[in-house]
Amino acid sequence: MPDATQVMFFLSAALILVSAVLVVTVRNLIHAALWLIATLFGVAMLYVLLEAGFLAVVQVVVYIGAIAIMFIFAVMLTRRDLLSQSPQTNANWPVALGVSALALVGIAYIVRGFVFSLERTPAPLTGDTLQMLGEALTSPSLFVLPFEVASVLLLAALIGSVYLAWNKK
Amino acid sequence: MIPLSWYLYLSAVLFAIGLYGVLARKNAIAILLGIELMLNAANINLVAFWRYGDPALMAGQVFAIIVFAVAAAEVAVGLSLVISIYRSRKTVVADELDLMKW
Amino acid sequence: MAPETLIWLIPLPPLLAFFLIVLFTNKSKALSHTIGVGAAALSWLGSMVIFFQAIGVDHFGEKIFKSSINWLPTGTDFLKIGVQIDPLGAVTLFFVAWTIFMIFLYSVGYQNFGQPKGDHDRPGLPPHGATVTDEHGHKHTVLSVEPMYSRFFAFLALFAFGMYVLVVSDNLLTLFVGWEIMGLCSYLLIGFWYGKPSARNAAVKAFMTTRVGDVFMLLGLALLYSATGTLNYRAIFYNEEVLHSLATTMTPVLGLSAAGLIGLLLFIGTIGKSAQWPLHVWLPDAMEGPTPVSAMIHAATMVSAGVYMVIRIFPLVTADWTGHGLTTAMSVIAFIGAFTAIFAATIALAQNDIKRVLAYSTISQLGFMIAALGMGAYIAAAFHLVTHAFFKALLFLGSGSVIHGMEHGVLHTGNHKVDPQDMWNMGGLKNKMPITFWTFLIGGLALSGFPLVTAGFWSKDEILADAFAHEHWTILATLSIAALMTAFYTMRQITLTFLGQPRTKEAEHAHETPWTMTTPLVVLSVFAVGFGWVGIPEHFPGLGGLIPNWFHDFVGGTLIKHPKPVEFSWIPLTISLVVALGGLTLGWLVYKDVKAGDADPLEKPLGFLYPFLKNKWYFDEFYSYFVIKPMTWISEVFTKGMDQGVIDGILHFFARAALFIGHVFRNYFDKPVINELIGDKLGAYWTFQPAGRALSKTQTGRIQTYLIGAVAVFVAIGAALYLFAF
Amino acid sequence: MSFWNFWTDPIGVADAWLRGLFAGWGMPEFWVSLLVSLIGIVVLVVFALVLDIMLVWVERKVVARFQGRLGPNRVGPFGLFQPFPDIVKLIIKEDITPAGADKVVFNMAPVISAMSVIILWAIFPLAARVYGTDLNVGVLYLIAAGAFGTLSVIMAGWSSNNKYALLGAFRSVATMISFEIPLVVTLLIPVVITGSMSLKAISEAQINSVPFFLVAPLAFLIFLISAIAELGRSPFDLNEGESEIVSGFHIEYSGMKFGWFYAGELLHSYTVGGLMGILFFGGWGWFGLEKVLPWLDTPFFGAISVLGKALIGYWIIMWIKYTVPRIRIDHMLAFNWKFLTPLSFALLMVMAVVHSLLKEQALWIYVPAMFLSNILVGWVTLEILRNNARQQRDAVKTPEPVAQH
Repeated sequence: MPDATQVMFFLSAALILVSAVLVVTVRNLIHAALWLIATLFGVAMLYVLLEAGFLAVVQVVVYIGAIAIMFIFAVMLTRRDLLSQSPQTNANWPVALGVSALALVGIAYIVRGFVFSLERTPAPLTGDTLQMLGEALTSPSLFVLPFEVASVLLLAALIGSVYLAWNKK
Repeated sequence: MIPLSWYLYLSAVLFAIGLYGVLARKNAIAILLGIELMLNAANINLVAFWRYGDPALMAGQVFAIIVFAVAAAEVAVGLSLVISIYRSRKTVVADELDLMKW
Repeated sequence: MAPETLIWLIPLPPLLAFFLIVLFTNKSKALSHTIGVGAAALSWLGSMVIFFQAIGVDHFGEKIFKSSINWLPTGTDFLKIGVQIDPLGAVTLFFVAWTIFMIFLYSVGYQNFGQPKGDHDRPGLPPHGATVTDEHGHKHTVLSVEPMYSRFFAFLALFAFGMYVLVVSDNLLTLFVGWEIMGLCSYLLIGFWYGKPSARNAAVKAFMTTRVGDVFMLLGLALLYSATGTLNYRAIFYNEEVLHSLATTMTPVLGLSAAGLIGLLLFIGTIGKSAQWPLHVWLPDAMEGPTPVSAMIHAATMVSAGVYMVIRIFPLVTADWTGHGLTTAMSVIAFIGAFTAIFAATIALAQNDIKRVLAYSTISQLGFMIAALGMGAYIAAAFHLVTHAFFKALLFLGSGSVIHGMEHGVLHTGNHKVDPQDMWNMGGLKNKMPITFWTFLIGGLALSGFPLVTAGFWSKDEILADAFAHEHWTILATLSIAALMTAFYTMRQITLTFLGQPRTKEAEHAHETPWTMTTPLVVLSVFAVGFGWVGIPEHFPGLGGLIPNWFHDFVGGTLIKHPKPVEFSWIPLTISLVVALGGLTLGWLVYKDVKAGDADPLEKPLGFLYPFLKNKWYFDEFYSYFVIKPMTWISEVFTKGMDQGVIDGILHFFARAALFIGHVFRNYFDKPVINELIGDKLGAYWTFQPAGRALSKTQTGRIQTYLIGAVAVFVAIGAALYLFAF
Repeated sequence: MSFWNFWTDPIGVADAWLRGLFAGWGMPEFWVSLLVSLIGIVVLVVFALVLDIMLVWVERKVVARFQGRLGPNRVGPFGLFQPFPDIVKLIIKEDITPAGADKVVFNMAPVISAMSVIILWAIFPLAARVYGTDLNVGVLYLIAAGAFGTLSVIMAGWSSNNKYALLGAFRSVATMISFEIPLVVTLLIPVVITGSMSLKAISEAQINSVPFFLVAPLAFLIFLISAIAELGRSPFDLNEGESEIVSGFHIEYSGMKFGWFYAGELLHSYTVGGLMGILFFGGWGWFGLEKVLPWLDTPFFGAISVLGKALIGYWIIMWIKYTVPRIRIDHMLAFNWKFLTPLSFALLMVMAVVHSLLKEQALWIYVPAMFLSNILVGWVTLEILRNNARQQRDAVKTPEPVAQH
């Protein structure tokens, strides 16, 4: 008899996997993007289960509020291909399927033989993880450098994408 | 309780699905969608290891946040590439973008 | 906020102002000077807070404000840098903050803010005036605004940053950093009007000359660090053990002790920075810069920094000094100081440029301080440093005001041949520029040591009294004569500039300057009078004891052994009264009746000495002939013979050799073997082309095909590694 | 916990009572928790929706007064029951799905739209112990809920198969995504001051010190402006723009589906008013009055305070809506990217610095200093704007000579 968290895990796993499969298979790209949102929402649920509430909310804000919307925009801006009736997969799709399956088998094989104890249960959380996260991100002895690098990356992406998408008349 | 392996297997499957999307879809935007799935699979792993490892070490969550930033940057640049390609070639089908052959 | 934190923050506003102005507000004059003056005001405020907190602490010398951080890792330990304010630092901070703030304010008026743009003004040249039309249709020529106004404030701010760093630092290394920042700024500011060749040359001269001193100072720092392992003031100068061991270690150089050698090396830095003989030549030329710069660099702050450092290292120079006689290092210092004092005073007698007189007087007064330090009069030197900074800044700003007023006259008449800085073109400005006159008079009297009321009297008297009490007769005589000359040339200057009748039309049309320029004059003149009263000797007849000799007690706390005040004696007092009043009277008598076109009344009685003095003892010519010419000759020899002959010759040889080898390979290997044998005879061409054609089919140009291959290979490698390697 | 504590802790008492009741029926603990939570959710949603019904009346009445009319006055006293006929009308209207529409997405959009607003009430603290849940990432949760609002708009616009709807959706999404940035940044200011992202902690911090509109008035102004843009209300109602795109993304909706959008918008406006009250005007406090009159410090009066502040906020938003004309889309986006966003970043930095410098000082130093730093940032901004405007004017005044070549 699964307990409550296991039920929640199965629900979100089902949501993630079903919608992920739909993301890569549906013909209509808008639908694919909407299914992506469902997948990402499922991942956010997983974060809640993992007691990473901040990441869950950020997942919703960043992915659903920004990234998915940008996908939908991009799909609409490149509408011509949306209307074509030809298949949405390329000629190599059986090979791709095979390679992905192979990769899955490989990863699963590695996970099975993993040195980390797979049946371990999480330790209870001590302290305010949100505060700890904030301190970790801004403490010079921990992760302030990666954090700054990430912000530089975002700035570069901002400038780069504006430049790329600029309609030079 | 949920064992760690469940998360790892789930993320492996999600990763494989994303990989299939990247390799098989025709539309460049759909390829980017596949990449998002793969990034999320990685993130699930990171957060799960944080939770099941030592929660006092925030490295897992920090890495997940950096992956968010990378994903946002990747989508922004990727989509603007797609749009600027569309503008000049009137297509976003990856197979037709084969100027570099021979 | 804790005082320690505040001290760290004091130098910051000017630095921020520098970057803000340079990077952002260069276009807006109003914004630039708001930021500049605002930064100076913030630092001023911080300095005042620190100063008043410092004087509120009993026995402050033992409980100074200090704070330090690790800076450079040196193996196991860290080189620390930090800030500290001790009694000496506090009074220095006081006068530095006041003068810097006033000079910033003054600059707004001096660079003609609010005036129209000039007709032909170009960046790099002083403004030439602008033509405006009033409501009646008359055309006037008025002063025009400086074209590089913002840049000026940026440089001033950077300069202020350097000075504050120097004052608040707690070790000789950061002092040196501030010192060099100021060196750079002085170069930039002297050459501010870089369109003028004279300004360019003066800037280079100032930079090179002070560099000579700085090299020796750096040597001294290195020697001190290797001897003690630290450069911290407290750790060296407030530590009897260290001082004693330095004083007893002998060095192979001239039989000096380590303390003496280090002290002298550092003192050479001061000779450069404070323009002491023989490195004094740059300071008079530096008058090419705008007048606030002269006031700031060459009176109030930078040259004072040199003296400040000697005061700092005083315990080192006097280590193991018994109080009788002089150590070798002290005698050198005293000799250079006293000689400079009289030497510069003689030159000042024969100068006509209003600012040059002041420049030589600065050199002379700095000589007074150095001489005082050389004979162990610590407090007197510090006291004269502070009072001199106030009244010399006042005099420079006053002279700037005069020049400004004269420029007004020059623009009015349109006769640009009249030099607005030449005192012989002035006269009678008393009525035209009353505020400038009265404040200048106060400054001049303070400089000559007018008895009882002025600050200069009390500080100069203290130096003479010290010389008398310790029986340094030569120094006493030298300094007394120098003081007499000081009073004389000061009065000469005041009489020629302000009294009598105008000697030119331009002087008749001179005009009082705006409030931004007169306010600093008034403020500084208050200090030029009042600051003397904090250091009146206790046994002075009549006045002594009315106000406690606060300065002595407070600044004396900087040293471990508090110096004792000297016994009061009538003799030095009489000397200083006689030289001050005598010099002033003599000056007035000689110059009161000078008419336009008259020669200098000194010219006849001095005979051949007059041109000798006017040409500054021919020092520039001497250096040019004995230093610069040989240097140029050596450089030329090295360029022609060494660089172009030997070094270039070697390089050319290599180039030729490489060409030769390439030629051999090409003709005897590549052509016959590769091209003909393998390529044509063996038929590589016919094999490779079809193979390339066939293989190029795999290059579809489709990203996903490549990706599949890449992932497949990756999975394969992973599997192989996992199965076989682990 | 006795029943008599109901006056001071109504939620706690109700919770204990229900748990006791269900446990008495022999239910396992897990199902009890689930059931109680579900009941709580239903109560909260019903409360929000009933409120929404009354808001229809408020909106109609207020707009009428702004336009010099009387507004609804026939059904019930002062027309109070007017919303019910409105609802009946919406429900019995024909439900049209346009041809070529993407049916599933089309029908999902109004649901997500209403949901994005209602879920905000989950973290809405009405009093010290009256709230749905106290999230430690509450402020971010508000943004996340807004993300669903954006999503619903684009779903509605795309699935309608109507070019006006799509245009409206584009405009609307562009606005919402852009104005989200100053909104988030200004939301961070109370977070920085409080040191917590929980709405409850932010309210308590204000009750213990002073309301944050005294500490950060400029932040409040920016929040107000960007929240109005986020709501898509006038002067930022480009998504509707009746004259250009005939009411934008919900043009194809009719009946109750349209009703959901409409109700969602009203409730959202009211909720934003409430958020202003919670983030900047002291939450359930009475501006210090509750220290004098202790009976004000009870959940009932706390809720009155919050809801009243929300009503005032709502009224301000209506006031702006019915008096200010619409702005052009490029002006609006330029206003955000070139003005509000940099301003809000500058403000955040200045306030964070001032806060960290002065947070240990007494309140009478801290509050004026923060207030003055706000005023200073605002003044500098105005000066820069004025300078800029003058340069533009001068450029117009002295036109470049044309016939030079």
